[in-house]
Amino acid sequence: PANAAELTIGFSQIGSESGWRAAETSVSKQEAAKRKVNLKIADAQQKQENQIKAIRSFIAQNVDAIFLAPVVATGWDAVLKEAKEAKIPVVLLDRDIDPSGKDLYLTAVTSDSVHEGEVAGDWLAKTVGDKACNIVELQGTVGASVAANRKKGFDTAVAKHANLKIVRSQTGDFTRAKGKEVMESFIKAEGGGKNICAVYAHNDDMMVGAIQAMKEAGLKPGKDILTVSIDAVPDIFKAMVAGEANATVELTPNMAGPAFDAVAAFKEKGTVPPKWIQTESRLLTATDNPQKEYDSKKGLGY
Amino acid sequence: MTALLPRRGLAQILALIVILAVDRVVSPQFFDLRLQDGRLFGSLIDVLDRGTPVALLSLGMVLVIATRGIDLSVGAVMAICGAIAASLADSYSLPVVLAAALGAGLVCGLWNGFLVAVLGMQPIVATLILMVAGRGIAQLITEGRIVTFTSPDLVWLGNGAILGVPVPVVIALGMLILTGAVVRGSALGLLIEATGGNARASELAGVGTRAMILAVYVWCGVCAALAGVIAAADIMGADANNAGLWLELDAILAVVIGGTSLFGGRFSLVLAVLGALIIQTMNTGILLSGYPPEFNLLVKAVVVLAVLLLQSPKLSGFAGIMARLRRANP
Amino acid sequence: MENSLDPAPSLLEVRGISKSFAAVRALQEVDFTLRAGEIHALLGENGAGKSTLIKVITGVFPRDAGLVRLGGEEVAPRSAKAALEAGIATVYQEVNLLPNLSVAQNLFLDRQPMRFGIVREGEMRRRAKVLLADFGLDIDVAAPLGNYSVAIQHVTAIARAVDLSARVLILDEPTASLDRHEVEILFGIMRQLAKRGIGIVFVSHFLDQVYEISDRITVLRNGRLVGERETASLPRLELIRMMLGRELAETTGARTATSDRLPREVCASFQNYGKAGYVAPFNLELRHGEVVGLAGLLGSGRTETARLVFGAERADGGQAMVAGASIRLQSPRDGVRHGFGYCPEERKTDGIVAELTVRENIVLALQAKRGLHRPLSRREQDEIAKRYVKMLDIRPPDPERPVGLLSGGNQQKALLARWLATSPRLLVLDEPTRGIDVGAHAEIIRLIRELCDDGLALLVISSELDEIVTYSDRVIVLRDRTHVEELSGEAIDVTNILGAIAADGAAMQEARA
Amino acid sequence: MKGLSPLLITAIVLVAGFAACAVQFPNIASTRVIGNLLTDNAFLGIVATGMTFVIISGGIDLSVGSVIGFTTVFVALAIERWGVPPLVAFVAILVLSAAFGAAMGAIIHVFDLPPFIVTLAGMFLARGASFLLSTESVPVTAPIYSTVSDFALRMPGGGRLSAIAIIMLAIVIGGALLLHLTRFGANVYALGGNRATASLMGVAVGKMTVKIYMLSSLFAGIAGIVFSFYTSAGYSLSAVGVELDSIAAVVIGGTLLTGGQGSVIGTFLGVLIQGMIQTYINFDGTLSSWWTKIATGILLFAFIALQQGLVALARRPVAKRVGAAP
Ligand SMILES: Nc1ncnc2c1ncn2[C@@H]1O[C@H](COP(=O)(O)OP(=O)(O)OP(=O)(O)O)[C@@H](O)[C@H]1O
Ligand SMILES: Nc1ncnc2c1ncn2[C@@H]1O[C@H](COP(=O)(O)OP(=O)(O)OP(=O)(O)O)[C@@H](O)[C@H]1O
Ligand SMILES: [Mg+2]
Ligand SMILES: [Mg+2]
Repeated sequence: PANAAELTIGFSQIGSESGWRAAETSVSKQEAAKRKVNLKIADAQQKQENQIKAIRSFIAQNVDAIFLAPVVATGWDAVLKEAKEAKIPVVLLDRDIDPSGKDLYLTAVTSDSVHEGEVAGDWLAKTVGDKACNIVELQGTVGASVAANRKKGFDTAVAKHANLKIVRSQTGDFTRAKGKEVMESFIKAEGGGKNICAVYAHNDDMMVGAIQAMKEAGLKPGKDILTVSIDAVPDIFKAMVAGEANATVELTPNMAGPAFDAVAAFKEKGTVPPKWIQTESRLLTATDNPQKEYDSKKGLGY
Repeated sequence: MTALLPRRGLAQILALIVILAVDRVVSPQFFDLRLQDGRLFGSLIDVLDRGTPVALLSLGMVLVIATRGIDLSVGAVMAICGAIAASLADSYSLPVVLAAALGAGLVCGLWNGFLVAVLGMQPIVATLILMVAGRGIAQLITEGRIVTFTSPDLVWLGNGAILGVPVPVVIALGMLILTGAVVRGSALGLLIEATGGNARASELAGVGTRAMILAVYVWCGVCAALAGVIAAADIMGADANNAGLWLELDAILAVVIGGTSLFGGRFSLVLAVLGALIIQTMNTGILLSGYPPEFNLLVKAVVVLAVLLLQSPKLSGFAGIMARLRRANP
Repeated sequence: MENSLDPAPSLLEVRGISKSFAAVRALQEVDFTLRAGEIHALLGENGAGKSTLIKVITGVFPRDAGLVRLGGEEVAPRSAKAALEAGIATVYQEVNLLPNLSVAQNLFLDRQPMRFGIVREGEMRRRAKVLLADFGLDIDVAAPLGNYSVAIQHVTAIARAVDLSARVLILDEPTASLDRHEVEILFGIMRQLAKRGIGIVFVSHFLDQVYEISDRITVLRNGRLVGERETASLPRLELIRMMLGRELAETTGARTATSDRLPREVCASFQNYGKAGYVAPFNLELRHGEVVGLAGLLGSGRTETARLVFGAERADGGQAMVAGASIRLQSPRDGVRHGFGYCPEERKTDGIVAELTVRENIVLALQAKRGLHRPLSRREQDEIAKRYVKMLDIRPPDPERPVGLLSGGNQQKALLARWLATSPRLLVLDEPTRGIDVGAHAEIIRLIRELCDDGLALLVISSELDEIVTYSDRVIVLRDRTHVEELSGEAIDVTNILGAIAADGAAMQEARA
Repeated sequence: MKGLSPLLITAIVLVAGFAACAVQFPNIASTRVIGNLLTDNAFLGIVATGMTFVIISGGIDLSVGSVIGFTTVFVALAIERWGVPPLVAFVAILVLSAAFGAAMGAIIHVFDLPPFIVTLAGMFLARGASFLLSTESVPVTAPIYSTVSDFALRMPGGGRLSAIAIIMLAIVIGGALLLHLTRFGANVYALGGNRATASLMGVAVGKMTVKIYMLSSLFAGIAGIVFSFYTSAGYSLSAVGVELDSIAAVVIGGTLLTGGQGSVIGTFLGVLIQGMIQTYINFDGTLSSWWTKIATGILLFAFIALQQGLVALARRPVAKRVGAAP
């Protein structure tokens, strides 16, 4: 039985498509260092096939546990079965996988991205009250499950209020540049932005781009147009401090910490953790001391 | 100017007009223009502004393709140079920042040119190497985060305006004129076309084909660097993960829509830029249309095919279509 | 079949064919009749429309008007493949087959011997060997065709067409790059085929060959039919008049006038110059106002010598000197810098840039020599182009036409113009008259002399010994990649040259025996 | 003296690379890793085989990645949602993808358009179509899937030669036979040598073009099915960028992008070289996202440079054949 100090854990990370992802990687390393875990990170460059390859090579190296931040919900059965045969526990980080494989992993440390969308929607509904409000939505990458879930959660929340209406929805690919470009077109298409009451973005990066677009169009983001987005990256707090952003829903980059603990407990004492360790989806607004949030997040590698 | 825009521009201009007309249909305000904070504001300006990076890329790409090459690394080079500019922006003056970024682009171009011209690698794999590694280098510079800056000079480069026209558009126009002047004002254009048309024969005629190839990759690198700086200036930050992602394909597409053959030879700078505008006009139209994003790629595919069919040598534009129709029912 | 009583039924009938390329009317209402079992020469100047007529017949180009009958039945093939299936086999003028495929694959492309859907490689090679043996070739048929000389490629193309056992065989300038011996073999085979009732169309600019082999002659000029005659009853001068539409100035006769001029200054000299495995080291002096001819069999190293002299290939020993000073000669650029020029023998791959215009092709070398920073203005370019188009009578006389659309002979002239425009001190011409019509042939020979009289040094390769004898002041004979003999003055005649070449042939025959 | 053939050199480079990796990570030298290499790159090997035909014929096919993506989604939906029996779904998608390739080939030939761009449009179209089918990933639970993914020949040393690896090997071998031993294959080379000449020599260029792109798309369809076995799911974003990977594999394998030269076996070696690079990086496991990319680039460069250097060296003594002049 391995001693926690000698644990070698393989982490199949998706890639580094966003600041949040970079932060997750660097926080994982910090957490591993804290616990003296030998963490091997394989970067999949956004490809599931690379993740499967990485897991296979972890199995071949006989690691003590495997962390997997799955790029997509399906398609893990075969490779997880192999891990199981090799008696290597697998912990899912950050996203869940499809139900057919529940017995194939030890636990999942994730947030609920549908819930994140709901939190965002509820905040907007509460803030607007019963004024009519036209919402434009900046979606994540088409096909990405987070994007679909964050849309679903938000839609559910908004559907409960007749005065809220999503008038335009287009993908901004989770990036600042596309967020800005798409917002520019939304503004043009909605009477110079006069018809828009709020923007919902599936991540903060797109929102930062959208804020720039609004400012360049002579609009006042945060006042003329409300903003709500997800992730809680440092730059969105900067915007909040400047009064240009209203709300964000936090997605913690520290998924690995709880996972290490669960693995350590499992290896040492045989404690089987719950199937789902849900991380909190905190709502953060201008009233939650954004400056402090900014300072605390700045050094995390976003 | 005839040297820049040969007779064959007709199909492209027609395509642009048709797409503009469609845009007007999906978005009635498409042609509206107003002045906003000393800057023109409207969808047409968006097309020009957003089209700038690809237009700049296509300026370099068209020369590379004219020599029978291809440069897949331009997107990655954009990311590298944007990252460099963003990291230096708040501590150095604009000229230094620009020199560093463009210098990096030049080095990238030299590397590509070295692999192709000196080592004789096939352009597509030679530049694939930098396409893969280059984005890594950019991320190394930014450590995977979005490096933001506040330097007003650099921000102006992305968001400022000269006489109401966005600065990037002015830069792209300037680069077009500069490239045109260099290429057509010297013998470069002829020698590049000869190299692309028949490298062996050109070599035997005393043309320094290696030097030509090296030169076009370098220029392509510099153009990509400029595009990268502008893309970074636009969002006031360098996003090494996404800047220029897949833009190499758009740039190649622009060049081909501009009528330059992927087998090298004859090229046209103006038409390549026009190709970039056609692509952006289509993209902006898609965004304005309000269709769900699942349709974006389908629309793009159909438009691209239609534009290409317009200029198919077999149809030779509208003239060909008309001639065929006439022949079909006399 | 109809006409079964006619001793020589018409096999292929072409009536009223017209074909235009945009503004160029390449063919206008051309008639042409080929009888079974005859060898019919199709003649005309460069650009007269011979190749176009052939391509229209075989459906490579769609025709604008007219009809084609084969054995009395109307045919309208829409591609070379369809023509083949209809029974017309063709060796096109510019085809060098596919250099990337093996010789055997080239011979049997699309008709390989098969078993169970699989190509019988061994059987194919065996048959290829047999087929080429008929042409006196004994080569490795598994090697890529591109490894071999133009001549061998041409023989392969002919062998392929002959073996297709079609009713009509069309050969567009098959002999342009063959030497005497191979031509004789080809003629033997053509006669055999004709005897079997196959109709053969033969295009050539060598009138001797035409008189030797053909039964009848059809002449085209500017895309129109001039006439059809029995070869036996058509005097040579009359034929030339039909082709050119005018008399031809007398061109034959060796150079005599120049031989008594002042001793000539050395232009460039090469000592012990050579490259291992390429050409044995040689000494060569080229003088202003002098033509040096290079003679030898195919593969004897003439082209290699030319490339070394120009700088297209790097020597691994010896030194090159210009005006008494040793020079660096590592690349074509170096050659061009020192005032050398080189017209390569494979004009399509090594010469023209097909897509560029005649003007651009003509100014290319001059521009490369001047460098980037001193571009020729458009006006200068136009002037140069116009001057040479006129001087060399390039047709059509439109400098803005892509050179690839010109007929072969005119492409050759454009190449020559490219080098003349650089006002070179030394010009190396590798087979400058290949594929050139009688008129232009005479002109080019006249030009070579003129250039020479203007003080240019010339190194000329030609497989036509008559031609070499006509203009050379000295002739160097090569054998097995070695310079074996130098003839000058009175010694230059066909017999002597043949003797020098044959020394080897005799030796080889002995070795074989 | 005959120099080493480029193919042999590529193989030597591969083995040398493998040995070098094994020295650093002894675990690599196991049948398990080799089995994984074949399984993980099965779909790549299949598309790259099809791509080899296209590239040798002087074309290029950028649509293959999207076709794989579309295939996975289509198959998953057909089996799971529309209740189509798996085998019927497979046949349907193969017919569909072959037709798609044929259409691209026809457009390329009839309108004389550059393949790069036509297939780029095809890439957009296939990816867009898969978005329309489903943006979510669809798990496949049909029993055939678990049967296939469980099936494996055990190799000595614990390695598994999986069903999809076997499919890939079969396709590579089949592709090699088709390319090198049939008339079709010879015509592919002819087209790549020179289209116009091939046409004059009687090759039906149009039909060939259609067939070649059809073959490539068909193989992409098969790769898509294999991919769906591999992941037991259909996902619209799967196999993004695979076109470039497969082009790289083909080119590393010694095929000229200008057409006319190359081999399927070379491509297979190219696929393995790429897989090696990945395995090495995975084994190292200390590389950040960016260093992963940089290292991939450097290794790619090293392999190609080494291979080209060796090929150039092997060609050095240019003893040109002096034939028997008649
Ligand atoms: N594809 C083409 N497009 C445009 N013009 C063409 C084309 N092919 C030939 N021509 C033109 O048609 C005319 C006839 O050319 P053709 O090749 O038939 O001449 P030819 O008699 O075979 O000459 P040569 O003896 O030099 O081979 C020329 O003026 C040529 O420029
Ligand atoms: N009869 C032959 N059999 C085999 N190979 C030959 C033969 N003739 C020439 N070759 C090969 O073809 C290539 C090209 O020949 P090369 O150009 O040197 O000939 P050349 O002396 O210049 O004659 P020409 O220019 O008249 O063709 C050489 O590599 C030579 O080995
Ligand atoms: Mg001809
Ligand atoms: Mg020669």
